[in-house]
Amino acid sequence: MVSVEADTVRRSLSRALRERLRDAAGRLPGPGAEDPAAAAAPTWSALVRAGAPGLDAPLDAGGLELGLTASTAVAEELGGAGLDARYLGVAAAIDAALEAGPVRHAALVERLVAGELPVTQAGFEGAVAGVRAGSGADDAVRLTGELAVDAGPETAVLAPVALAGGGTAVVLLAPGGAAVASRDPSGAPSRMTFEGGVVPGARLLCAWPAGADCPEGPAGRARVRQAAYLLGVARGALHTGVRHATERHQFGRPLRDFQSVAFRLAAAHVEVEVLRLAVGRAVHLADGGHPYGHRAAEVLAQAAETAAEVSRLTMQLCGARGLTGELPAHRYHLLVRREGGRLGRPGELWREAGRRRLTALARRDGAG
Amino acid sequence: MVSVEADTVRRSLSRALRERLRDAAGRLPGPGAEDPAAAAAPTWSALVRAGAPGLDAPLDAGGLELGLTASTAVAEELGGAGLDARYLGVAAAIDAALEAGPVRHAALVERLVAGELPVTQAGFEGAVAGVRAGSGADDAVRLTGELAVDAGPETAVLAPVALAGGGTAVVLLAPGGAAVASRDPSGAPSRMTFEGGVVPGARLLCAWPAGADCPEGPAGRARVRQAAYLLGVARGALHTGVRHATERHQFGRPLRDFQSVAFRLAAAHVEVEVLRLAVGRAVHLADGGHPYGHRAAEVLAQAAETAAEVSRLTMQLCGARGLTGELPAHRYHLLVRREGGRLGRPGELWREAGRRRLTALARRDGAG
Amino acid sequence: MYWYGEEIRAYRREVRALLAEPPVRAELDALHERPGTDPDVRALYRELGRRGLLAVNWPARYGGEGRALLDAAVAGEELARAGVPDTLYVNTVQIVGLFLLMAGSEQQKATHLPPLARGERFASVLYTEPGSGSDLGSLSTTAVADEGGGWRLSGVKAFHMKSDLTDIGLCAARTGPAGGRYDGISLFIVDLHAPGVHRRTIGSIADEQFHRIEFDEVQLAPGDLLGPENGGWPLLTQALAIERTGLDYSLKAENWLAAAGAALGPDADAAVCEEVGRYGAAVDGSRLLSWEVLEGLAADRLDESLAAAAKFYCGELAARIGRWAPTRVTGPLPERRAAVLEAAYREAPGLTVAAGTSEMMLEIVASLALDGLAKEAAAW
Amino acid sequence: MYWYGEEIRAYRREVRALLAEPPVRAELDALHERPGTDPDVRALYRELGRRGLLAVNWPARYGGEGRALLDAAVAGEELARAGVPDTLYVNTVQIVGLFLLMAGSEQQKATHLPPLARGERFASVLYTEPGSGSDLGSLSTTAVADEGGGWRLSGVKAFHMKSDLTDIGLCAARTGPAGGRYDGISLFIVDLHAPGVHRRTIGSIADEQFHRIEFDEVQLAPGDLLGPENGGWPLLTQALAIERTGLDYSLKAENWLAAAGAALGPDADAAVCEEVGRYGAAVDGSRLLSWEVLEGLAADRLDESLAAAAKFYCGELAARIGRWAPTRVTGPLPERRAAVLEAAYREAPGLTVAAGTSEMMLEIVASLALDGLAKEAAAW
Repeated sequence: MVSVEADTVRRSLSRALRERLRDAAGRLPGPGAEDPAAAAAPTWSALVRAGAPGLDAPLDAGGLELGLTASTAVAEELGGAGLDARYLGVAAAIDAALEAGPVRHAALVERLVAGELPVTQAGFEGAVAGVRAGSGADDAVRLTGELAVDAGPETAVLAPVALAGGGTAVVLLAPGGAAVASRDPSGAPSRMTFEGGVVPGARLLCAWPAGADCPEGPAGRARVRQAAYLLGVARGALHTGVRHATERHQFGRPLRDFQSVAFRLAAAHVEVEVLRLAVGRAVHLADGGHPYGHRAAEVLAQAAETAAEVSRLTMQLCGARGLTGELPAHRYHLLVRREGGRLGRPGELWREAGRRRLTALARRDGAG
Repeated sequence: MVSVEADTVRRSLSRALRERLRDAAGRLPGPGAEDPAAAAAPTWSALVRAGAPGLDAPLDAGGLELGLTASTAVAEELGGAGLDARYLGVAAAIDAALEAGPVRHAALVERLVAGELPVTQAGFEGAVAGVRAGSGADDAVRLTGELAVDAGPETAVLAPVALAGGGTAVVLLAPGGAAVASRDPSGAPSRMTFEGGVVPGARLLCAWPAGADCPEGPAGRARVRQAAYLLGVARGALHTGVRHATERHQFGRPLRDFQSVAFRLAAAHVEVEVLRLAVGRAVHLADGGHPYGHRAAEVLAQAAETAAEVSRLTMQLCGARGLTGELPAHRYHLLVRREGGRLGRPGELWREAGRRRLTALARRDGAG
Repeated sequence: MYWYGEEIRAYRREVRALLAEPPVRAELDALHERPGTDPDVRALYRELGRRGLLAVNWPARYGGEGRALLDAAVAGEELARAGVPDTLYVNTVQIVGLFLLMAGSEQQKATHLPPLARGERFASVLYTEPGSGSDLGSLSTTAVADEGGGWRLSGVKAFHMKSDLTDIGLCAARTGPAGGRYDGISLFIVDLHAPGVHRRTIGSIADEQFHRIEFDEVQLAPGDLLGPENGGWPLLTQALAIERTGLDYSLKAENWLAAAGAALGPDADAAVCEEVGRYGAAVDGSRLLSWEVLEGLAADRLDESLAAAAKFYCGELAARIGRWAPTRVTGPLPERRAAVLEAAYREAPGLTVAAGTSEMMLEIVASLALDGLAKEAAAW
Repeated sequence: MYWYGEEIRAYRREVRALLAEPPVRAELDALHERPGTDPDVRALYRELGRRGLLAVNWPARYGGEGRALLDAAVAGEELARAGVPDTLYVNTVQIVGLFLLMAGSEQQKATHLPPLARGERFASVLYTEPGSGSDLGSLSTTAVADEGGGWRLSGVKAFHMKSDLTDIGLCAARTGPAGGRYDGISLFIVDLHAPGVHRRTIGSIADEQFHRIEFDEVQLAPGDLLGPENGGWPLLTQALAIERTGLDYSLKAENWLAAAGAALGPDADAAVCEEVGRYGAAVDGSRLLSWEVLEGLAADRLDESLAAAAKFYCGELAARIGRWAPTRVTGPLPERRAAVLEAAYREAPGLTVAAGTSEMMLEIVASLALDGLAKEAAAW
């Protein structure tokens, strides 16, 4: 795709999505009544109606081939509205399924592009896969281990599995498959337990660089999308905070007129702007065919930390009401928990990026 | 010593020292003209006149045996006035010399208690000693390696050396000894280079737990004293900041009336209070014969970080003038650099303390 | 204070033994089988009350044990460590109870304290309103004097926890002319079972839900007034300060750090050790600060700045640890531990808001402590 | 902006080649043999001026190269990376030069710009006074009109660097009635070699010393007035904003991180890698922000809020890295590298104060950007 168009694509997509997602956001239940699956349904159908699942898929897979430019715009709007991130699982599953070429998983890709299969990503938060794959009958795979999953049984799960022969692959578990699921009433992710259940070998989509050194490909692209989503979360939280601080009065003045509030909001705004520029650059590099693995690691770590920091400020400004349905602040707080570390903790991502940078600096220093 | 007396001892000592040290502080040269050796001289003679070097030494070594209660009071006052920390080297050297019993280094201890030998501590900032000791003729020791030292040639140097047989010992290098010294004009510590120079074996004072697990003994006591010194630095910086923010007006109001300034000073005050309590507890435990190694690691790390944070705030409030002789702020800034990591970086100290705590928590968890 | 004497250590052992008795254990176990909920803990409290674990420092004539305030703090620490949910304890015993002791009439003390001490009745603190959080000077609930020497109370109080099942409320209301912000405020002890009291739950992401209480012309008797009429503000300031030992926050921080630490284990990587080291020292430091406040209260010194400092430090710390702990532990955890850590994350934002926002606390510290520091600095 | 086009890459190669020429190298090497000092770099600048590296974007008729503003930024980046001390460059070219281009009369431009472009004369920014730092509305230097249509300038300006050897100063002074804070201020170009100009050094812990300049009835000609009489304040605001691309701070941050990173090496432990990762992304992010500002300036858009954001972010970052770098590297270092890192530590505190304190920058961002955000939020 041509770079000068990117801004236009993003802008029109964002505008088009915003209205549909506003409806979905309006239908979110308040705290206490949250069933993630039911809450996510309106979001998902809005996205399907907008054709979102295919935006970033290749033309010959039925997609529009608009690249990360398009899928990060969708991700950012979802995060900004405080909505469910299953879209990112679908985009990652399409990337992973296409790694083996256009033919092997063609039927699956078709279903994903058509929006028939919402996908959640699980098990990517640590450097080591928690589920192990042994061989079953024929080319089937026998899974053992546990996975924390925060979606209901109607959602497919994209997860890394450690292969018996070494290395890690990513597997797509269809709903109602090989796992014994238990839903945790406390709001913690449910646990999926694999006790030797068997899945077809075709569900192994591609190799996955666990504990990797700034990967590109499906893993790198998933990082950039997650970063865009968290940029949206940060922006949404900031909007909520600024709006509340403008409307709420204390001691006869709007909250925003207190210097400590104004300064913290201003600093948060600057952080969000820097993140916006950094995500934009990563997208630009990836879609332009340039190296971007280093940037993908960086922007995901930066986005997770910025989203956490901004949402913390917003929760503080919104006070007790931020915990309740009166204000949307709590949504961002909960998304920071759920999505901030989904593809790896910021600390580990920074290490990857930092080691890469130190290697480059040493090379430059040695060169003169 | 009896614990109820501790507060009294501290208070009278602090009072007695404060006036003498104020004189010494008044004689400090401004920025640009700093010769550490010359600047430290009035401080050292004030301390000697007050009998400070012997306060924390045993009675039979000619000291007053007032414990860390006394030496940390001295350390805190020195830090508070922004004065040189060579006193802490002397106290550490006395501790180290007495580890082998009262006899072996009696003459050296006598000189130290009499205040004839200012000592700087060097080479303790990393987990590995930079100087290696091989054997020379008789029981002499042959040193090789490098050491960064921030004192002139009139000062003895207490430093760790890696022993050929494994382990680390601490050595006291008399002025003008085995090293080739080079003074760095940039203000960075000078370098002492050992090219196989020989020191008497008697200069090896005692074993030293390099990269240790919350040591007590001379290393643990040195940590508590350093923490008290940095508590003083934090307090001195806070005083400077509050005073400046009270006197300086901007836009027609004292700086302190701006909410962002007031809040940051208040938060700094709370941090300093918590540090004060923590240092007090460590001193109390050590002087009472209770385990304190864990606390020694913690308070040193905490003190270094608090001093850095508070001095940062004070420099910011004092503006350009804080860099100049017009305000004492710069002294604390420079001491944070020089003394904050002298006995180890906060990060590594926190790791020591954290590992200790995790072990205790696992034990408790297993037990119940 | 760095050192618990033998007497205190002995009392701590005694408390632990009482908490280990089967009826108490049974109630605690039942609680922990329902993670992620907001359970009714009154039965547990009755067991605690029966064992003298609630009103440790109250005089025996009011149902207490007549022990020192520091013993009460020790009991509070042990309750928290045993996993007793603390909201009812803090509100009923530490705030309303202590405040009644300090400012109540003989009649009020004799009536209200014994059932609170026995864990048979419970109390709420009713200051905040939908429109006035930190800025209590803007409260709008009114108590209008009637001919009988009593008042009629009308208005809405909101954002309290457990006030769906408490029996009395310490309530601030306007009794004077509408003009002044701080004049004309009075404090009352209100019977929450009286006609005209309507309660409703406000859903919260935290396990403990919020509630709102609407007063619709609720009749108050002359004896329900606490302290002087129209002179409630100084009393309220005092009442707010005794909320602020920070101890309950410090205990939360300790519990969450312990839960995370046990899950992480002693072989955790260097980065985890560093974080645990830093948080651990801060937790212990927060305890030192809380005990400074308590020692002051025990000696009848109410240091408002120190109390605000303790609330600020302990609240910020607990919130930080609450956010950190669940994200630090990766992979599936035992269910009960996961529930504790996830609940901590959802509870965290409220900790720097309740009992005085962090901003209010800094305001108090700045206005009370900086002058002294400036003088100290000048004297140096 | 994420991507330098081939044209810019070619210009960058050209700049690097010019900086590698022996006369430039010789001057740079001589500088680095005197670490820890505040050397006279005018000879180096003359070499740079001769090669067209100073006034890259100025029109040829004023001695410039007539290139784009972004080319000038590229040249600035390369000068910094080559180790050229930047104070004279920033003050002379980026601030006073650019401001003269924007607001000077034809006569003023023709007189002053060519020697600045050649590195033969140098300029200082003279706003701050001993009693007025951030609060420029309180400045007290006066310029009293005389009969000849000129003024007599009296007062003290302080806390500038390199103003011991500059030739002209952009000076703010009161020309109107003493009443208003912002009215009655005018800007002048002052000849610093004129009679009545007295300069003195103020010792600083940073390598670069501060200076103060006292004006004792210094005679100003009518042509020394820049912009309208008594109408200097809006111009001053503009002049302040063009100081604030943040680029010079971003470059310092980059240099110091590179020096520390090279000393730490690629086998550094995990904690170091984490810190370098975080700082590295922030440095690159600060550059993106600076370039946003520059692109605006290149398109004649002066976005005051964005400029303040860039100064804030870049200044804070450089200060943080300056404090971090020398303490992170342990053990003896090569002398020149140690000198760079120690100097960074001593320079750090000034970076969040000079060219507008961080507090002032946040004030500007808050007052200009939050309204827009609130509207955006409401529209969502």
